[in-house]
Amino acid sequence: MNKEPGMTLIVKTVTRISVWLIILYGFYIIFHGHLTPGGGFGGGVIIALALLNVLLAYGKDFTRKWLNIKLLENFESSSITLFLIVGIIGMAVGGSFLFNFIDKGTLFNMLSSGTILPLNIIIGIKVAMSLFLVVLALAAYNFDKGDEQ
Amino acid sequence: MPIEIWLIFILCVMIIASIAALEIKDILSSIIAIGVVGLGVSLSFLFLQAPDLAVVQFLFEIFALIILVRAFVKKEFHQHEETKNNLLISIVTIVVLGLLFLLSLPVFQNLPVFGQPLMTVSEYYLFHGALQTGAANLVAAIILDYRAYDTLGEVTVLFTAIIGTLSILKIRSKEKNRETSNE
Amino acid sequence: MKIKTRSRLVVFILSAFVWFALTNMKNWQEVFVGLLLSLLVSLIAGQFLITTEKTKHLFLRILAFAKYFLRFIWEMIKANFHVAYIVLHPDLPIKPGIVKVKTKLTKDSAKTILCNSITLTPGTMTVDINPDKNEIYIHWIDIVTKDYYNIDENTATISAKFEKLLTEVFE
Amino acid sequence: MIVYLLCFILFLVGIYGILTKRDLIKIILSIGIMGYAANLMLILFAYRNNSIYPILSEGKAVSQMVDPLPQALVLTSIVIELGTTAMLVALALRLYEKYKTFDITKIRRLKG
Repeated sequence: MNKEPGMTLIVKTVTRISVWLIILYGFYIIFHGHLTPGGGFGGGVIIALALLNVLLAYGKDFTRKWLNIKLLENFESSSITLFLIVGIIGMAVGGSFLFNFIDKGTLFNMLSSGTILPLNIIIGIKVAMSLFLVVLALAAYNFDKGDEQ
Repeated sequence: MPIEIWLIFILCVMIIASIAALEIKDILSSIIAIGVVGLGVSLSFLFLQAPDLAVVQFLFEIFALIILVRAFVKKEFHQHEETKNNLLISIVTIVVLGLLFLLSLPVFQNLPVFGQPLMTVSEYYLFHGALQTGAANLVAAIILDYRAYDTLGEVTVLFTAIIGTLSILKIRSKEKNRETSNE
Repeated sequence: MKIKTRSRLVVFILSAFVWFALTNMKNWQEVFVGLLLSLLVSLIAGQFLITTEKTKHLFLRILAFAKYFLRFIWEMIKANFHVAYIVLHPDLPIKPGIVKVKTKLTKDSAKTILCNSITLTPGTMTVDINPDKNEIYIHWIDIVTKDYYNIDENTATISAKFEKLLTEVFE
Repeated sequence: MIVYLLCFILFLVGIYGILTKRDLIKIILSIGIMGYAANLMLILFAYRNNSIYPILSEGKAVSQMVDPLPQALVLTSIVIELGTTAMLVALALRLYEKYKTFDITKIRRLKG
């Protein structure tokens, strides 16, 4: 009876109300990776799951309208270059690749531990974007004809 | 209760679930059984004092299940007929693997006892990690400071795998579209 | 102000509150990063939270929601006892079936809360919802109404008690 | 010791699946099982009796922490595992599109 894409109204509304909270929690996990369990890998997957939640609830057309897919692909590809750039700056400043060149800060502070925080953020972006793009490609893959729409 | 008994229990559940995953005919049930194995791994990480890994394993398990279900559940794959030599192959494989198990027993006897690891490199990381990197989470300190080069390689592998997946899913279909448009 | 902008603003404030609850607020670095991330979150996913115009004062609505919540807890306790009676009874006096219920609520969130309340009360469960006709399909473990197809009677038995209070909250 | 052996048995179950099963899906799942067993084995080597997790906080002694090095290695391994699983899934889908089956013996017969 439900002609429009995606799931029922209940799922849509709950997704609508809760998606910002999931994304915020993913950012929390990423940004506290050097203080608490978690880090770039776990937080990235949480963000990817939040986006996937919207994809499953609303269908792929809505998601393509909401997110700029080209931008996400560019983020995904450029994050690894950012990682390399951090490493090369370390080489220029400290003499070795991926040298921890930023000030260490105080222990248990948010902005501490030098390059660990930026690298965590880069890995988080990388993991989130790549996993979401894989699922988006799988969703766009038409299973009946074995061909992409 | 000592941790070893918990681990033995979880591992037995995991072995049973993995055998079930391989032997069940229905594909959805077998994917869910794999989920049981993954959650067992996550739980054992929690018992083994690795909360970092437990979080990551749990989340990645969910994601792997979503990918597998999305890809395979609609497929009509359950009609593969059993051949006669299938049973023979299974028996031979089990015998060979049992021999492998027996032959590798001496190796396991030479390993350090469970609960008393060799801590040669790690002692250095544990005692100097917080001062040298400024990170409270020593696992993050090792991943992104001491062994950041490893992580770079790992990110490269992930990048390559994802690019490969996307191109496998996309490029062929473009060729097909061109063929159909030419026709 | 446009609805999307207002929604983004609300998400920004809520995210900042959540962040401060999760972290230590005395540290200025946490506050700084938290505000930055709240801005980012509200830019990415802020447009979803609010989709309709404001109708009533927020304080009145929260008061009405508290009232609704107490009523809901009371209904849940009653339904729990009923289901426990059914389970413990030796004859198992059930009469299961799927019935149709009409609702007058217009907002999506109001409908969602109604459906979730029906699901959370033991004995009834929302199966599907038809947003165009405002009909909810409910699986009922023990149908007490005489006529299954009588929508008005079903509505009066199942959802009227929630709907009156929800109207106060949302409309 | 017995924990190691059980973990090894889990690994052998994965090998058994790869060698005997004819469904591509089952083979992918077997590779996943082998990955789980390998990860778990590394973490089992790292455990220390009566120890705590390797994250500093107030009142935690450094000398009582588990070995953080295998944990760091396994963390990257889990991520790579998911990437390879996704790639295998994509390859299996392409094979299904071409041969209309997941049975590897039939795929071999249809070669050429």
